[in-house]
Amino acid sequence: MMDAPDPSAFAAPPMAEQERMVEAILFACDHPLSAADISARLPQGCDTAEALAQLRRRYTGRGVVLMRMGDAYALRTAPDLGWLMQAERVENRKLSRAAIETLAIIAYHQPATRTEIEEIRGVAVSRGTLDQLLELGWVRLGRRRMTPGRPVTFVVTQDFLDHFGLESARDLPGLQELRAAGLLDNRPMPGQADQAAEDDEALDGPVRGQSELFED
Amino acid sequence: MMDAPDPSAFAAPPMAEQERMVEAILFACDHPLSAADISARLPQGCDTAEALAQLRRRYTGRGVVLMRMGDAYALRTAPDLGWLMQAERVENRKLSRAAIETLAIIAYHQPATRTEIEEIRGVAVSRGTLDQLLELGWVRLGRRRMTPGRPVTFVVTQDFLDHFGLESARDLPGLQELRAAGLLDNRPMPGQADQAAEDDEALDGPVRGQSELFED
Amino acid sequence: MSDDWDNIDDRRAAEALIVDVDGFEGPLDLLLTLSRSQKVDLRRVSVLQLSEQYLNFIEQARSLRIELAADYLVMAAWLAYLKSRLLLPPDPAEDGPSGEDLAAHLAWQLERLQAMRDVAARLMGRDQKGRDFFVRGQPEAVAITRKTETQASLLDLMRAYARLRTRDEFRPYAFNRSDIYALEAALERLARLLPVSQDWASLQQFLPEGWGKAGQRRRSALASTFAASLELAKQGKVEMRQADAFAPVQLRGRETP
Repeated sequence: MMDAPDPSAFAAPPMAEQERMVEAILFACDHPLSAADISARLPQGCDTAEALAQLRRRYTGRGVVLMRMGDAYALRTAPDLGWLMQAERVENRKLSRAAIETLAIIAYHQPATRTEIEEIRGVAVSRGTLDQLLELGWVRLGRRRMTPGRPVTFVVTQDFLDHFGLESARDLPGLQELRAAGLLDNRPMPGQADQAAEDDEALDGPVRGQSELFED
Repeated sequence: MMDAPDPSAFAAPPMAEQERMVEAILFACDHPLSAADISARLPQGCDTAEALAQLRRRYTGRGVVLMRMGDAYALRTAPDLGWLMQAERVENRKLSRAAIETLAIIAYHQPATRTEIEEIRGVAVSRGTLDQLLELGWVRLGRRRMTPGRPVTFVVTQDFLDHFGLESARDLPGLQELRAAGLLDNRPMPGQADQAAEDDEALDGPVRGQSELFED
Repeated sequence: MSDDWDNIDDRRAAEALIVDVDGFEGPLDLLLTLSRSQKVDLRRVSVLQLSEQYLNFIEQARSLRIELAADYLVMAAWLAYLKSRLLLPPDPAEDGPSGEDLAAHLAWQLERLQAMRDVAARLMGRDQKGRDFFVRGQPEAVAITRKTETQASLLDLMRAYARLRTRDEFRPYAFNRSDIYALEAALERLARLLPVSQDWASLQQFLPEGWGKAGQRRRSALASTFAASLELAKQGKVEMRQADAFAPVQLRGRETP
């Protein structure tokens, strides 16, 4: 690694160094810069025009080009490679609260039936919520539960694990651990503890959810 | 202007062209891309690893360099030119001493349980410390330890590597010395050996922690 | 581990106190600071001397009526024990680790803590993103195809779950699943049974086992089964009849042409 040139030094850095500096500035800046903008950032005595000219030559025929727009400069990917960038346009959409809660319940209690999800959330699960999770590929159908009505169950997928950086759904922290990690703000009111224990039992009973792993 | 290569062509483009493509893809993106991500966007038959290696050589000593973090790659400005980028500087939330130590312990002992962190620091992990590290995206949940109680473990992330310019957790400063000095061992308190068998921590035996990261 | 999680409250309270003990972060931190006064390599630190220093410190804190966290007192008790093991000739009848072994372990723990602090400082001294090196300032997204990426982080997920499991008191609507027979379940059951029941049979006969007795369970099963039979009748898979008002409802499967 080269030493950082002292910006206050009298003598301008060598041209090769000036070119690197311009390259780094143009790369990191979030908008095109005029030659004057660039000069203002460089040490005294630099020849910005020459550095820009050399940089432009260096990038000729590369995957990246130095473009001039008006009197400003920016580094851009080569226009002929635009087709490579097709997969890039990503619109971010935040998952709805209903969806994230449903997803959380499935992740923590899988395999989980719709009824179980509704029971924990306390409201009906809309068709669209599960559809969305299925479509995202984060949830899939599991085995039917061997109980009256043989309801379908939902489980989380490998994609889900990948997206959330988990090795397995079993690695999700349980309530106690969430609390210990400071992720859980409200603590159950005294006297609510029994209620909570019952709930867990109700779930663990015929269902054999993952909760047993987490609650001890 | 060159013609756009037909992505559906049978023969892979020449290596120089593959290198340009990788250059453009990485240049357009502000976050690290895995070799697999890059391959997925290149035409069939490209040698991504070779293209990356050539690109890395090409950018050696430039104002922008190809950095590797884990199995991912990104272009970043050369660290010695940081002083030119005052305008782009992002103020990081100041981490508490506890958070910094906790981060280091996770990085050097990963996967690390909360109990291990507390044992090393000799004090309880305070509320909000792990929360903060998780939120920064520098730490994530690892696999649960296969010991009684199956405690949750924490490991460092690709974002962590990216932030500190590390190619892999192997490159953590001083790691070899610490290992050689036995300071990454898991040594139970003498006399607690028999009790340790039932204890969360000791079951993994003396070889534990990062070794699993390095032995493949 | 469960112990650790259970008394988290106590520990948090203890933590608040620790901060008050001259800014030391726990007994190990205090020991490490004290060991520096010996001005030797941590590997050659005199644990005996260190124990005395620690015990003196605790004694002093007590005389100043500083309230000490339990951790500090536990460590003090342990060090007092260690001191006695180190000073007294070993008792051949006594099992367990020698004083030297215990002292060596403590020295190792201190060395490890110091080592972690050193590497933490080295880590933070590295070139950092956004401070020393920088990402592409104008990421390009020149796409033709649009892809919607749904954002949700693991933290969101864990918080959602934590929120759900701790707001029982606010539950607007909940029911006990064991006494509810879902419509979907009834539909499935009927659809399965009908092809084999070509004779008229009363609705009650289609109730699932264990649901026909009485009370809420029966009501739920009856309602769901009835609703399910209406749905199947609409689809032409079942015929229904009723002799009179309040007479038993009968149904039979209908062969679909």
